[in-house]
Amino acid sequence: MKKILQLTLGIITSVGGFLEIGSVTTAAQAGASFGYQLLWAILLGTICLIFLIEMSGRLSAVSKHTIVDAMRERFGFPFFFFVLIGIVIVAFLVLVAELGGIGFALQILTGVGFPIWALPVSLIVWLMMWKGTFSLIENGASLLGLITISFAIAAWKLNPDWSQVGSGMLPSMPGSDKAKYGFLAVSILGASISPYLMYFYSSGAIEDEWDRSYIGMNRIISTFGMTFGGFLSMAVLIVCALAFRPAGVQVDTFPQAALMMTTIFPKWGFYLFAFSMLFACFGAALEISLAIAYFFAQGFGWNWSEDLEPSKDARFAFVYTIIILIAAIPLILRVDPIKVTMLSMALTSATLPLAIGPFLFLMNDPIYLGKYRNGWISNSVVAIVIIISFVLSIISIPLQIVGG
Amino acid sequence: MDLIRDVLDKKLVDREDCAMGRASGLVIQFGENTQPHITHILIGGPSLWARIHPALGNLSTKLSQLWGPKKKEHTRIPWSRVETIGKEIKLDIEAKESGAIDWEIWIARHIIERLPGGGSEEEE
Amino acid sequence: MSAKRLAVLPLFLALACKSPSATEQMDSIISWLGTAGLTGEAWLRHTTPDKYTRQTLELTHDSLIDISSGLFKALPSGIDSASVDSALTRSTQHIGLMAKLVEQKNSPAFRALLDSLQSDEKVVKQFADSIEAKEDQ
Amino acid sequence: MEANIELLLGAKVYDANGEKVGRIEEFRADEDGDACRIEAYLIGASALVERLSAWTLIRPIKRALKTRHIYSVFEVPWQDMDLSDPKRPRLRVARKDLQRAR
Repeated sequence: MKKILQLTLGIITSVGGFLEIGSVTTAAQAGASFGYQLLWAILLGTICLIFLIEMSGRLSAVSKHTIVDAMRERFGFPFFFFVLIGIVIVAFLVLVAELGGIGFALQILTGVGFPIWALPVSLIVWLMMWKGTFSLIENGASLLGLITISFAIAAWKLNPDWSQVGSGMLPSMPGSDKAKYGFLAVSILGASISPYLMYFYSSGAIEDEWDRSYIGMNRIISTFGMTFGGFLSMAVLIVCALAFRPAGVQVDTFPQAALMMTTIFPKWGFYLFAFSMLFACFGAALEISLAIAYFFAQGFGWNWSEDLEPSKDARFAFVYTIIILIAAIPLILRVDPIKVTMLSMALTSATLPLAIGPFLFLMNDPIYLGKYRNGWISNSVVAIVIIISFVLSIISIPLQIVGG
Repeated sequence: MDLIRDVLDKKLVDREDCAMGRASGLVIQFGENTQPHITHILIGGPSLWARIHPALGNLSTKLSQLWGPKKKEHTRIPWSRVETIGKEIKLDIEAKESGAIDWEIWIARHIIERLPGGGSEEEE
Repeated sequence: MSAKRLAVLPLFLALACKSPSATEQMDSIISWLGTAGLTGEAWLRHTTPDKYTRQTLELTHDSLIDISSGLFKALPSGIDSASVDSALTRSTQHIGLMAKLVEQKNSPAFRALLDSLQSDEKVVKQFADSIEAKEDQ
Repeated sequence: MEANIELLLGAKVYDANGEKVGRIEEFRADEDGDACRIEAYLIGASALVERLSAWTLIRPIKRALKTRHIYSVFEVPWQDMDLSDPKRPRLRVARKDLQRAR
């Protein structure tokens, strides 16, 4: 009974924590500009993510090492440091984007501009980290994030042509705007396969004291949690394809995105969007701040746990304190969060080989995983993700310039 | 036992399982014709950065004398204090006295405890 | 491909990006006109806050001025742009006015402007189609 | 004399005749009471595979290629290694006299 409860909670938190400013913005732009044509990118990204999240959980449950622990041990400090730089820069930009998303949500609700909100918002995020526990952050924030299910309801109510939706699941080339199409595909993949999610998940497995008996549960949580989450991204894309594309509206700014549900839910659409973004970005901001602090603490072998008092893991608490405060600065200086989002999603794609490459080695390590090593299916998926991510990392920057 | 795979970069914990950082280096001693043996495990700062580039190691040494706990010597733990090597390396030692967590203590004292609700080290 | 060429590639692409084509600019204009329409309709249903509506309309107004100032330079030669020019100027003005009407909560006047905006939008769309046809040739 | 293992890692090794042998990738040691003594040095790219514990990953590839040695790996006993200049480790024997591990 307890396990069923944990399982349900695990899936709910994965769903509630799935959407954030990156997945919403990229899906919204894709739907508004290309209709259903980019659905395949969300599908592909979600499938890759399911496998990678499952592996992250399995590694933690069996070896009691997080991905970062294992990476530092196997690959040594110089390689670890190289990855640290890449991952932390990108994760920091994503954090800026999420804080901006919260600020934007508050801006459209109150009329007070997001730069004014930047500092209070980061203080609240910091306070949650400072005083909260891991389960409060994981469950509390994700439960609030369940409001994002409204996107799925909206997509359903709009009654899309399902055969067209189906054909969007297969890649196809657009007639025009090829650069923008490519850029959005790369950004969607970057938004779906987000490394911070894997670091967060594998650390969470340690915080929740998973052991081998959780392997089955891990598989179910990662599969269903990420699948439902992926459906939400697709729902955003479908809603925007139907709400914006006929009028020729592109989603270049946040206030434009806020209109996506005003037609289908005349009364609540605007507020559903605003609160969805508010809670989704808030949850994501917490997860990313934690993921960055975990990365440092685990890589350098410090004490770490969100459940400890800050003075008991001082360096861990110090890292997130500093990161959250610095992340407010670009927003105070009026840097557009949507631009930061698009940049960080493309950069995520560019750094994917660094993040995913080590999986191939760690997940086949008999010392860590014994008989729970990857089978050939998982290994093929990792290999494919690495190949895709290498291609993405090469094309993402030029595409950013042309398409963005 | 393979030193790079099984010892270097592994997490170190003290008697009470308090994290002491990771093994950033191993010192061996040898003579003209005597078998090399490990004398110390190095922890933190300079030995870590020197692995990327010697200049970074020197820079780290200099900076650590300017800021923070201002340690005079690098932290090194005699190999004889190693108890077991498994998922972590367990040391028969007190983390606080070893110097390995000087930075942790310094940051706790000077920054974390000064923020409201940071808790205090004395409460233990 | 040599490393040198690879290094030049992004630079070249950046330069290529500097001046969006007339079609792209028309797409942006249509996008903003559509935004004004959706924002206006939502406000008339009393489902969005006044401040949000006003700010979004102001943002639309400013963006339209930005884009249309560059548009007529990018147009291919031999196109009569007088009609679209006046439609565009008029709708930009109307959007600015609508932002003010939100403050006065003047729904009837707002409705009238929104209707004329929608007819101007049709003119702009027809023009965009004709340009696209021309660029495809 | 003292040396740091983490800095020896990856150092190029030459044999008694000055011929290049490979890089040090791993140190094999034995615990003997309180002491931990180095028994051998692993040199060559396959030692890297060993260190990354990646045999399960490499073996199928090796089998597919039907080769015994994709890369070479030498296991050099401690007596044969001269570390008197830790920046330039040298072997006391010639490359051809080395034992291949595995």
